Amino acid sequence: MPWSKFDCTYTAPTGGRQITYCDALREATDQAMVHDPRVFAIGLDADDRFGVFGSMRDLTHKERVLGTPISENAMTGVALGAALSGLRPIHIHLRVDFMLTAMDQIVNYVAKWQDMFGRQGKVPLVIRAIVGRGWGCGAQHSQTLHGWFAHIPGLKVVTPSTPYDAKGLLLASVADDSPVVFLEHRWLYKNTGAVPQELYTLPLGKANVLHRGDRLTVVANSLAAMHALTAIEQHDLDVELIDPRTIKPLDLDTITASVQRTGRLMVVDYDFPFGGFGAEVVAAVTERAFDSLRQPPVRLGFPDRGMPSSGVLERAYYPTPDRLAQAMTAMLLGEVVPS
Amino acid sequence: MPWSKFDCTYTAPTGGRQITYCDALREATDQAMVHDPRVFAIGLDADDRFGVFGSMRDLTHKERVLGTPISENAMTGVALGAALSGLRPIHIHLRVDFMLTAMDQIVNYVAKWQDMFGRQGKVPLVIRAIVGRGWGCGAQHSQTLHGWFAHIPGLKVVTPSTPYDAKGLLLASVADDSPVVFLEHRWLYKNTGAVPQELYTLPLGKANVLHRGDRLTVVANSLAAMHALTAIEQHDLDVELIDPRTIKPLDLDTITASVQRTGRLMVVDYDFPFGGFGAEVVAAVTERAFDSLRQPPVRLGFPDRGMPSSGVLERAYYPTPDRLAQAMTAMLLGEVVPS
Amino acid sequence: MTRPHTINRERGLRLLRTMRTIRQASERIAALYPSNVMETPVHLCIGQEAVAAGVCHHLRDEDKLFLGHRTHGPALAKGLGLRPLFAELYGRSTGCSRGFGGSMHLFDPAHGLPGSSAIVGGSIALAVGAGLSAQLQRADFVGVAWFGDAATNAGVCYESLNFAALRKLPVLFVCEDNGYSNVMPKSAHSAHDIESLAKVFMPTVAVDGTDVLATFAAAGEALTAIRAGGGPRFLHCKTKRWMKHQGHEPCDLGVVDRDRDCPIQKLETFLRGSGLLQGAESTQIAQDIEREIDDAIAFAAASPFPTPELLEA
Amino acid sequence: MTRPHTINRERGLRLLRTMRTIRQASERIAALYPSNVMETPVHLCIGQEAVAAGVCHHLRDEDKLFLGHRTHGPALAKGLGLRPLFAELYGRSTGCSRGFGGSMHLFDPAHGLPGSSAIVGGSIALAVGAGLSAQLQRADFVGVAWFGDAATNAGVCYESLNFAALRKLPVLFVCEDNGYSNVMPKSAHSAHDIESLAKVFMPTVAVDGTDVLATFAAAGEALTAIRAGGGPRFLHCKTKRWMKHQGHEPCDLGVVDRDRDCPIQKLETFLRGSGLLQGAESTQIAQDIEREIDDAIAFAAASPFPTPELLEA
Ligand SMILES: Cc1ncc(C[n+]2csc(CCOP(=O)(O)OP(=O)(O)O)c2C)c(N)n1
Ligand SMILES: Cc1ncc(C[n+]2csc(CCOP(=O)(O)OP(=O)(O)O)c2C)c(N)n1
Ligand SMILES: [Mg+2]
Ligand SMILES: [Mg+2]
Repeated sequence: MPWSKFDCTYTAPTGGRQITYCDALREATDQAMVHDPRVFAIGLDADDRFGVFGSMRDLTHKERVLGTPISENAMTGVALGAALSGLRPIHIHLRVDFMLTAMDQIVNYVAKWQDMFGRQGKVPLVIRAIVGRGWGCGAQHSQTLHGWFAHIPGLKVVTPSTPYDAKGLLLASVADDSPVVFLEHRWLYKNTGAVPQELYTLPLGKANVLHRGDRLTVVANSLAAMHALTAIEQHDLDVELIDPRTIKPLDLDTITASVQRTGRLMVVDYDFPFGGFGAEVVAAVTERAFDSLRQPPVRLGFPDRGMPSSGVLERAYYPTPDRLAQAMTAMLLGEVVPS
Repeated sequence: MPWSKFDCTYTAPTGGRQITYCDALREATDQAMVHDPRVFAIGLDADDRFGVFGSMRDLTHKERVLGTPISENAMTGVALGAALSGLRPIHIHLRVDFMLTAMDQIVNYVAKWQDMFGRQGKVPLVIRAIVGRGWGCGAQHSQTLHGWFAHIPGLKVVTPSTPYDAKGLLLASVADDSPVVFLEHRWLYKNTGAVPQELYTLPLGKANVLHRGDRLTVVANSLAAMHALTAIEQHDLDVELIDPRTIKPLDLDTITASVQRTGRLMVVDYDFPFGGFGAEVVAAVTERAFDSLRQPPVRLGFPDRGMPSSGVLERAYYPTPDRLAQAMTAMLLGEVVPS
Repeated sequence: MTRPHTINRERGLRLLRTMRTIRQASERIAALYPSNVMETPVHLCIGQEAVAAGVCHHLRDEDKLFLGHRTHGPALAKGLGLRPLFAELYGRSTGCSRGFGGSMHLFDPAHGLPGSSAIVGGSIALAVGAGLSAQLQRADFVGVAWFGDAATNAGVCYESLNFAALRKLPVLFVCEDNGYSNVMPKSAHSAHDIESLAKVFMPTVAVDGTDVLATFAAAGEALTAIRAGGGPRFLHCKTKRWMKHQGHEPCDLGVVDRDRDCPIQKLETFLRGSGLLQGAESTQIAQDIEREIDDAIAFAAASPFPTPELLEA
Repeated sequence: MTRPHTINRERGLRLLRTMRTIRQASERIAALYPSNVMETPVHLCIGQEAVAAGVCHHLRDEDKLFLGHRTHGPALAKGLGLRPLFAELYGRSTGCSRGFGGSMHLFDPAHGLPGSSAIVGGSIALAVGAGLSAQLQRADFVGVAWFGDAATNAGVCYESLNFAALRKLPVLFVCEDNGYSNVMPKSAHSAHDIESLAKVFMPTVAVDGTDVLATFAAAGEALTAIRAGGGPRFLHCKTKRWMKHQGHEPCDLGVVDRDRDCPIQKLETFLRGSGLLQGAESTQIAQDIEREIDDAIAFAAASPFPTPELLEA
């Protein structure tokens, strides 16, 4: 089952078959399972009629999709044990918040297993989870946490923003011999885009430039990348938009080169603001491209508190394309950036 | 039980009674329990003859020290439930790594409880844990994670570096009406320093300037602060050393003001390098004091991988005062800083 | 376990009133839900009213009840008002959680509701902590853990049972077993039998959770034992969920017979048979409750929304 | 359960040899430990050898054994060599984990040791995952979970028992019950009886874990059932820990009687009584093992240290 033959570096096609982000995930899962009998999926409600918001429905190999009890911690260990015993599991969580019950397994076991034994073994394990705001779901069902997982050595963290990326990166994650945390924003599921039919993998650790521009580099992933793109296009801003696609490994080369050209950096991180991905990008770019920066970098994200439930509070809590556009415009004008 | 009357802002005494960091923690715990009958301690092996490396031995109110089974997740919930029912628990972990089994409770419950209900209630809960390297303990018994906890809204994160701070900050944490994660480095336990006998609390969110200097601002907490101090003193460096004492709230005012004067920033963060505390300080200071920075900020910490066990590998993995001194010297000379 | 029920009129009517309140409030929520006035996921308790009413009638304001995601029934039975409930569902600042919680996160400490949680299982431990607090303070309140059948799969449930039993804490574990975790039947999520498992740790009683007099009696005995210092007790209530796991639609799993399984009908039949309920009393109660619900909804709809400044850290 | 033991000479001597290897290697570690040649915390298995030997003699290289912090005994019994073990304790690049693991993290996939973990309880789930892998691949290997009495308090243990039982996975749960979690006795950490608890999920057998013939017999039966597709089995082995929880010093909890409780002496007495062991054979075995240990230590001491470049991310 040589996975490497599917490696592909071409950029997203602009024409051709258009499918949803959800269908791209489904197709990737299906193709992975068909191509490699070692691939199986496991997760609470992964096998039910809702099929993880549709991303698991009608798979060719249903017999390799297993439901589980509400036992996310042990189930992560089960997935790890299976990965150490010849299989390539995809462990699925309907919400990233439920993964918190499994942090011992994720941080102490999954992430450490290779380092702990001198990197002698493989741990081909993908953990998929849906992230981000729902609809009045409150503090326990709305988290994102990509930067938090990336803090832990031994975990790759992937956050696709487009259908094309969703498919290619999920297949690359399954093909990878180390653990990958694969985070899908619920609000991207219905987005459509061109996606090749055949099996292909995109490199983990390679950013995607979503928009070319000269005066400001905006780094944004997942839903934030799509919002930033909307903001830039609607206001026709001279902004370079970089979607790192994988939070870890992080493609600092692409980001730094862009900042060296534009002289300005903004990170849009739909997550808690302290530390995390946004801080890492600002810190790493400042360390590397200090002399190119013309003004202080800016981070945009959530307030430093748990998510509220009421609609009015949600609308104040979460950034929108409009608010991103305002911030970019202010930054380009050298004004104080509204956060 | 008015705790506020013990608030104290004086800086550490230079003379007077010298006790260890461990004894300072013990004294704080004892005084908290004597002063306020609502305070109790609970933890795996908290009640055994080793008394959490001595920090729990010979307490006046032994009857308020409870051992637990290896059930850290539920025990965190138990502590939270007790905090919501009239008590002020101190939940203790012999190692921060064991807290990972309790992340659902810590992140989804403890941290969110106040935000989730519109900040109507109090959650007076302290979670103490010993952090940092042991001795050949490997990847699962050596983590630090202060920046990781600080990423989560709703948690205060305290990391005392001196006996004086250990006592005053532990008492302040117990006095606080919101959850505090209190992290003690094992290697600081035997350090001695002047500690007043009486009950006093130090403000959470106020940094301590450990060394005055004009040419470089070094931010370092916990063991890193002590190592940085050794480096500065041994090499007589013109460096301002700021120990934030609390990672969250973070005293950016003090740090920024110092960088505005020195023009240079180095963060020594004995933790994983991606995101976290080091990244936050570099990012936040760059955002606030961009024009004052004369050269790129520098971060020093661990390699981005799990801790090894073998002594030779440990000695390469962990920074030392010597390595810090070299890095500071190089930075002051404008050279490339060895990481 | 099938002793003949005995109950006085006042108790009988209180139980009926509570169950009807839960039922009618839930049905109103279901009716309003498609209009999106409530921007929050709801897990309704229709069909399960007997557990809430039967258990909570023994609880005092000081007793601390920790709920999961399926909150409305037990919260109302414990004393939460209809106004603060509806205002919370409407996302208003007058809601019991000031609009920050939504359906899954209800807060009313004055009535012994220190909060509820939408992560399955974890709140069981909080109830044990309340019991520990009572024990350490020599206070006589009780911690009550409220959870579904599938929560018994979460490790935190076992850890909690063990600790409560080890320290003989005043804790009542209430398992509201509707046989499902969303659409997954119990046979797919539990290899164990819940009663046998709980019995490894503490005295356990199983009751018909659609029979309010049975749950009332069993909860009464359990709480008497707990308050007498007898340590924790486990109440396993088999019941039926009439609605889908979440939202306003009826359950389509085909396991509910609304005549056979209705806890309200069961109680009314019993009360009428015993001469404790007469003529149009039941209709009168229903109408009173409708008016209270009308009032609560009017209150909610007229209440101000919370302001974004409240989001400041 | 007390059937008369039957065993042939070859098996008897193999069991003896394994137990002696564990004992002597452990004693050598204890003797060398104060000199700090091994910079790693050690949890010795002296007194518990019968469990390792009895169970592991039924295991094949393909069977996957997941260990906790108390590794040396079962790892040696499963096939880990003395050289890679000692080299790992010495922190050398020739160690089974290349110096990255230390005593608590041993790795030898060729002998069915995919790794061990020092966070109590979690590795139980990994063994269940190995069992799942066998089931999905229709392979006939078995997952073996190895853990102490106190690990039964961790939620992950119950979650693992439930899932293994639900899917009837080929998993053997081995609880090496030495009655203690560090210095905390079982009565302080477990309200439940381990056997009763396990029985809620699967067939469970209790054996005297200081009697290697008893553990050998029970493990044999359990594994035969598992390999025949009978689903998981639980083996509860009561044993004694002769040393302190960690380090080289004898246990000071006063619960061990080294004559009465010695698994090696027990087996030797039986073998001599049955005429299966004669004269100086035992001394000869001990001497052979000493030489192997000498060799392993010489190997370890002469091996290079790992180089820091290996730390690169
Ligand atoms: C740890 C965790 N995993 C998954 C979920 C998603 N979830 C919410 S409710 C639920 C079903 C719970 O079933 P049960 O405990 O029987 O309660 P019921 O809904 O039947 O009242 C699930 C799986 C969750 N909230 N928390
Ligand atoms: C989750 C977790 N909590 C605490 C510890 C610290 N610890 C290491 S071994 C141990 C005792 C384990 O007892 P048991 O499971 O009976 O195994 P034994 O040591 O007796 O073989 C404890 C508490 C840990 N490693 N992991
Ligand atoms: Mg249910
Ligand atoms: Mg033990």
